[in-house]
Amino acid sequence: MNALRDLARQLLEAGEVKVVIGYEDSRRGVRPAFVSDPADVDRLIFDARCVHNLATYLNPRRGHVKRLGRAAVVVKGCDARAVAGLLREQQIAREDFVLIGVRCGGVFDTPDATGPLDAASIAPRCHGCTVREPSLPEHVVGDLPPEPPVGRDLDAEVARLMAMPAAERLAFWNRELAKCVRCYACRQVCPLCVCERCIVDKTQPRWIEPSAHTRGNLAWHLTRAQHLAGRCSGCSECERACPEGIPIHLLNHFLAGVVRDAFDHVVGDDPDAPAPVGAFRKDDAEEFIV
Amino acid sequence: MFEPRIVAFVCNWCTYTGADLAGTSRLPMATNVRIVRLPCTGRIDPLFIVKAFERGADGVIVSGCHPGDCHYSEGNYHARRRFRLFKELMDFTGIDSDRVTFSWVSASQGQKWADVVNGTTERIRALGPFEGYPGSEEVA
Amino acid sequence: MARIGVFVCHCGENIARTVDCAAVAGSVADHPSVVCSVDYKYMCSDPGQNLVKDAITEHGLDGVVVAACSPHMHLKTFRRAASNAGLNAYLVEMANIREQCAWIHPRTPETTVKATDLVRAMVEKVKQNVPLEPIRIPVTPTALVIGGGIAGIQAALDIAEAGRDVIIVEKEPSLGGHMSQLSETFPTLDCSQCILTPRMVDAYQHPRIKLYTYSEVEKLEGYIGNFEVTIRKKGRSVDIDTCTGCGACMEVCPSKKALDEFDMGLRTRTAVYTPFPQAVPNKPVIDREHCLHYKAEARAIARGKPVKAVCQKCAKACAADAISFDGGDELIKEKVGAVVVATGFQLYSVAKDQPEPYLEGYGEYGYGADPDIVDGLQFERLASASGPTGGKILCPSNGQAPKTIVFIQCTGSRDPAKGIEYCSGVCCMYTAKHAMLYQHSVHGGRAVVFYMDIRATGKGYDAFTRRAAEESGAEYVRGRVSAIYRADGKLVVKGVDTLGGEPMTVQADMVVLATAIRPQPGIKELAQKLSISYDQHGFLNEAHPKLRPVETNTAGIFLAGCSQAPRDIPDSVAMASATAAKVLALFSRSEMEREPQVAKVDQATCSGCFHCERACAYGAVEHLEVKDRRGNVLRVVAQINPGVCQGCGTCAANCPSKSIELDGFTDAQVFASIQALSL
Amino acid sequence: MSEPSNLKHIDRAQLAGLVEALAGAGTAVIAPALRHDARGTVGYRTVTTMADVVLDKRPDNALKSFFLPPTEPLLHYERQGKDVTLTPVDPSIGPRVVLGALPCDAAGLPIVDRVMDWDYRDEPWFGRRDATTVIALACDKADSACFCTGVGLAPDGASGSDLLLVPAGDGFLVEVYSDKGQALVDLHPAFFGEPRDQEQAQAFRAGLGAALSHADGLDPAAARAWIEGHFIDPAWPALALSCHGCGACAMVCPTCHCFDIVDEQEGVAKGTRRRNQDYCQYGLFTLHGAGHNPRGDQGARIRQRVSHKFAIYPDRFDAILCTGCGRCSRACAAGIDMFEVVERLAGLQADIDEETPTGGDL
Amino acid sequence: MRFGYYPGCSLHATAREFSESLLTLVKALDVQLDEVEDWACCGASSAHATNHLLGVALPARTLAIAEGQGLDNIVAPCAACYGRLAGAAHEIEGDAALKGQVAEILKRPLGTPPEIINVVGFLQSLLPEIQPRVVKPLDGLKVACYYGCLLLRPHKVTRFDDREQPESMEQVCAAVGATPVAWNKRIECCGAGFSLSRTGSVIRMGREILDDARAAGAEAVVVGCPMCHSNLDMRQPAMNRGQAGAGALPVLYITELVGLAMGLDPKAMGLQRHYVSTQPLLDRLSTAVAVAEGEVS
Repeated sequence: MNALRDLARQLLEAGEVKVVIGYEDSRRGVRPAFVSDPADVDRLIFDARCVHNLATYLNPRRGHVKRLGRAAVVVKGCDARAVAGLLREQQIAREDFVLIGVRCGGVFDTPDATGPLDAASIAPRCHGCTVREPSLPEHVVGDLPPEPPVGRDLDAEVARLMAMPAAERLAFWNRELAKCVRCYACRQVCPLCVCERCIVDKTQPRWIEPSAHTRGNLAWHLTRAQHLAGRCSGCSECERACPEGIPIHLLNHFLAGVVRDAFDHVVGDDPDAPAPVGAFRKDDAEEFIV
Repeated sequence: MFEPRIVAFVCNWCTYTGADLAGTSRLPMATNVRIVRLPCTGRIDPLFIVKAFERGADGVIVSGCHPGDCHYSEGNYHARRRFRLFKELMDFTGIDSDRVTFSWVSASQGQKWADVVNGTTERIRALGPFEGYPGSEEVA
Repeated sequence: MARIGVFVCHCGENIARTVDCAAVAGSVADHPSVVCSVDYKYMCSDPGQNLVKDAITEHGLDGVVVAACSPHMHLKTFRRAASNAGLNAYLVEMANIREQCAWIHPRTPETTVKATDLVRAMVEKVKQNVPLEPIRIPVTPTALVIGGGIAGIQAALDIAEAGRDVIIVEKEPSLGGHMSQLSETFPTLDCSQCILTPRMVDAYQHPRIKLYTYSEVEKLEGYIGNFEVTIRKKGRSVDIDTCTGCGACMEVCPSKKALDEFDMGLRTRTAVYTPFPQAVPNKPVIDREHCLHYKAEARAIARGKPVKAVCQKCAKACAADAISFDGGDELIKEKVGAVVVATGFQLYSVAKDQPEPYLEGYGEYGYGADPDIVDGLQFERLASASGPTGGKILCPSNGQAPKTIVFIQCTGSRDPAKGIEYCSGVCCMYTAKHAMLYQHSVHGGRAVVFYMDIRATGKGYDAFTRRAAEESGAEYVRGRVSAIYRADGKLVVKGVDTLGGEPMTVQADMVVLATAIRPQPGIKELAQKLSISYDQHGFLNEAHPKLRPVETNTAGIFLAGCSQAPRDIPDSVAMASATAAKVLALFSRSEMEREPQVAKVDQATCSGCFHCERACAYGAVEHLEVKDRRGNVLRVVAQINPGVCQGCGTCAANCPSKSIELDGFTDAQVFASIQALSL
Repeated sequence: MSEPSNLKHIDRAQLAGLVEALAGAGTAVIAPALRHDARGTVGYRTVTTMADVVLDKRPDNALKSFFLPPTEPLLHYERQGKDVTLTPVDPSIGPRVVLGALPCDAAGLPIVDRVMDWDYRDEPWFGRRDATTVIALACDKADSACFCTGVGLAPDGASGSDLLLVPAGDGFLVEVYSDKGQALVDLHPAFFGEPRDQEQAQAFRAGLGAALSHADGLDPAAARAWIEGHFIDPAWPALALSCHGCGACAMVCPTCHCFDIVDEQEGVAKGTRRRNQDYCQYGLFTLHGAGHNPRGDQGARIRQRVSHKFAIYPDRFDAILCTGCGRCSRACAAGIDMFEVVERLAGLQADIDEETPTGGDL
Repeated sequence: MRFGYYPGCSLHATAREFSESLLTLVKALDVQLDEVEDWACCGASSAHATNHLLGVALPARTLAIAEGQGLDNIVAPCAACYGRLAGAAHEIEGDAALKGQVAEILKRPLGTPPEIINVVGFLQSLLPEIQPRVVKPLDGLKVACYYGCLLLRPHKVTRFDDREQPESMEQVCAAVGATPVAWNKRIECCGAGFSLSRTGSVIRMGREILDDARAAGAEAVVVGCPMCHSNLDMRQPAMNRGQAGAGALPVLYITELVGLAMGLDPKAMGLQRHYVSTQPLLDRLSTAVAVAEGEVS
């Protein structure tokens, strides 16, 4: 924690950055913090409640954050994947920001969690984590905490769904998507939803109906998932942000599996790694095509 | 007997020409299929398919040049990846992906086009009308 | 509010037999925005077309749908008719109710319903059509020809003769390419130099041909009609204009150890040299690897010592004072409208070290290390009057005429074990030629040819190979050679006669390997500079193997000769002329016209993720910087070059925010069709 | 707080009976219940049996959605030949009863009534309001996000309720606050007994304040004063930094009532005009057709939301557009805490007041 | 150093000297060879010719045992054994289905098979140990290194340095002071497969090999394969018969040659077992050494 604060202080005092985007405690759990004054760096903390993916504040849509000037962002290994995605798609330039990597022992599902980090409370994204030691950031602080407990495995949830008869699966998703009120929290919180004008807001023509009926909701969520296929960094912030508790991230996770199996690609934190989007292999499987 | 509505999105160079060939060869086909001509399967966004279903289609056919034959050399490879994601996603959300036929039909495969049209029509007829949008009008 | 006209064609009985055309026209009549809907027997006939034209003026139509045959058949017809009547051609669409309706369905109500649906859908689409103008791209009527071999020369001459400017870039000091190394040519056995040299001179002296020898393509930018090429002119140290080509420099040059490339290493040359006596231009260059001065200079620089003048005998010997050791490479920019790639070939080598990981040498032939094992081109030099032996075929090892000579075809070619599965095409023919040349040169000598098949498909080719086998008495043995080694001063060639079913051993004095034809070294780098594709062997890919054999997928770049695949001289020349025809067609107008079916980016909503760029097979997507008044870059967005875009629309489908529209097949048009079709 | 016009008692068995009776008679019963979804969330939904009802958890969605749905069709249009036919959707619905509403949700309804009956009377809204009888349940589920007491409401307040239930003995004390409420009681006398165990109800009520102590002394008036004086102030963009600009807060808010009108094409020249809930935190909300956006950044948007609730609406309709339910704070992925925001703004005003002492002639 | 060891049948019978020389050699180098317990026939020549599955399963059994024994490599001096073991390892590694089938047959789990090492590779890897121990440099003894076929083929299995122009035997011989001659029949077939069925052909083929070695001036032929050895040694009298000037050409196992250079006891290495006497060669060497040591003047 001190290493984090010291580094933040140095960066601010040296004028290397104008703001440090990290985490702070509050009466209702941990939340994102924007520290511009070296005197305030002691607000910064990092612990297992720091579930937010702060990479989203590097998203070029965040004009009001951009205006603060050069930022240093605190990222976990998994968050760095999203940063890599933004770099890969030329949305941000590496020299325009600083990354403060934090060694991570797993995070809770919610930022106001209390009690021990256990199988029940740990975020699914931590399952089989390979990036507890971030590699992309130029600074990495903190000691590597012990192995996190094994929690929910989304592969298992996907498998459970796929095991259902199609009709049941359809019912499941209809039930979930019927709750969607189209607040677009899923999109707004997503570090990789970078579109200047989201397709759902295009009116000429209007491919995706903006109304919160199953027609519009299905079109929206199918499209959203496809647009993130091969790009989604797996932070599942979309699901955390959803006020209706829709398991949105299952769709992303499912497609990540498809991309892995069919396109032999896993989203990592190497900005120079080729993306499967807009790419192909001549021998891509096509057993579904007659 | 239930007569399904089927929309076909086909590329201009291979499948559309193949469909023309089927015509000049007078190959009998079900009347259920309506073709939308596009330059290339690469142009086809899965939203075309979604929209067709929203508008009441019971089935969709997507067809283009065989790999390696694309008039634009690579369009169908890109399309193939797009369709893979969409097809898997349909299955995952429980929408019967049997309602969509993905096929490669070359300009010389009039007979294959006829088979695709008739086969798909029979299959969709067996599946019955598409009812993927329960309660679209329901108010909370 | 749109005003659409619908014209339903009976096509005689072709459509009317199964579709109730009147009913179609009738039911579409009250479709929103349809202001006139008629049916007629032959819409494509003059009266039919007039029907359309008149309706356009009478009803002030801003959209026309012709329900008839396939658009592939008559769309152009009706678009022309419309524009004659003053309606933009691209406001016309066709509903295909013949091939895709009338001809495949019986006469039932459903058939007519389907026809009506197809028409409605087209009406809905055409409502979304916008007037388009064909794209006009200015063309720089100058051609760049890469490679000064026979293919390059032929293409250049054809284009220049038609009155267009040509720039030839040749990496060697002289024009001529491999053909200039050949002794005689099949199937006529006329002297290669004799037929080639005049062409070389013509090209050199042609007022419309600019020649860059000892030069290479550094970079190519732009697109069809508007390329800019950067040419690296390698420092030749001999001023080509003042040099008289007297050759005095070569006489005094003390460095004589450089292997002579032109003679395939069968003899050595001086450091200052012209590749061969008939070189064009006949002006020497200094080979800096072997020149004593440049070697000394390199050493000095390496050791950080001052550079001193060493040797320079040639400069002193040069009466014209044409030699200078100061100049280095020079970069020159030229504007061209089209490019012909004629970079030719190299021979596969049987040596142990191979340039590509997938290639393997011939250990069983001792990796060709024996001086008397030569390849086809070396044999050409041995047989050539201008060659190291003055045209006498002699063993390199001892200068004796080979009493027995073995020719082995398909060395490398058609041998997947060595990494090359393709047929090199020319070997059957030149081996037959070699056998004949040998018989002419060494009387009573024995020539054995090991072959897999004889592929002699050209005009007069089969007769030629028969002559070799039947008249000049070469022994043709159908079979492969398993080993070559030297014993008792002879080359022991162990092979099998598959027709006789016997293994056989030949005690030979010389072995000639008809080694496979491979593309030039550096072809892949060049292809990347030109952004054209190549196959796993590096041969450049044509746009279509049958219908567009000399075009590439990059508009304005064409292929001739062995750059595309193994070719013999007649094929290379034919291809070259074909490229010339393509280039001249392109140059025939000061502006190119292209169908305006191209993609456009909405820069207001583009977020610059460049999925479009990744998906574009043509490199048509460019980066555009959006700046504020003060010139600060706000965003970088995509921009599509209409000259390069081919209109497939893959970018549009790949664009997550739907910020790309493909004219002719816009989202609005597709959307409208779907709305009409699915209900 | 207004006094109940009548008192009754209903035990749990009777309550169950009431639900069945209502449902049986074709009255839609809306109550907090398990939504049987993947995450086992609780929300207001239509139920047919007490077994589904969950009274000890706070529903995630806002009761508002049953009066101003996320989406509702207004009319269908179709063009044939030259003429267009419009078919309005009839807003009137059958009778409904909301059972176990949170007092803060119930309280939102009369607040929104004011704007819905302002320049014209919003028929769909009042159609549903009139058809619905609201039975609230005194609330002991307060958490740190809650601050109803801070905006002048109470966990056992009856604003917006026709009947208020307060736990008492084997059931609930039923307080009647409206004719509509009385009518329901009269219609189903079998399920309502004479009031008893009232002292237990009293005790229950007495215990509710503790969980809300943090909201004591919240001064929305001071916040309003500051807002009215600081349209331009660095506090706004600072507040917006972490905001994701989504509509979660508005969607779950019992008082946010903005909507958008869209036409959805459903074939050739036909479609439906719909009213969809909209939300001011999202950039497109005020984006003009010409491309100008008066609320160009998140600071302006968050200022709008807070100002609207605590200054503009009070100014125009004499009511704070907030019931302190805390849903926005719970829903916010960026941890923006509405209670804290109001407290902060009020604090800023307090600082100003200290700097400028009042009284004392010169 | 320790290696796994698979003698195979030849080294217990026709090629005892091969086994003896190898074991003497490793003893001198204190390299330990752990013999695979209960090893079975490699199946050479008969098994794979009759039944492919059997041809794989037989050696696979040995591999499985070795693996169970914790051996991560096996030295298989006999070229045929080497070929079969390496071949089986290659096949089951490349074919999961086959692997399962074989495991089923053997009722043993099959993991990663041990690395199979041929005698030449084995000696090559030991050169750092060998060279310091060379006490009787071979005084440029001209040797013809004869590879035969089994060490080299199939290349994808053996990965021997170069299937057509191998060098490793020459390298080993040169390293211990012999002078490998350049000759042409190094990889020619010796005909062992037909040793009994078409002896005539074998005699002819062997003769051509020996003649070429003599022509190149070889004083001995060096081999790494019992089949080659039995052919060229046992049948040499027949091969030389009626050949003017065809002096007897001793055929040494490469292990014997290296052993001699290290001054190991020829008897211990079984040099007396050869059909073509090795005595003249041994004499020639000892004098050479003597001269070198200046004992005789």
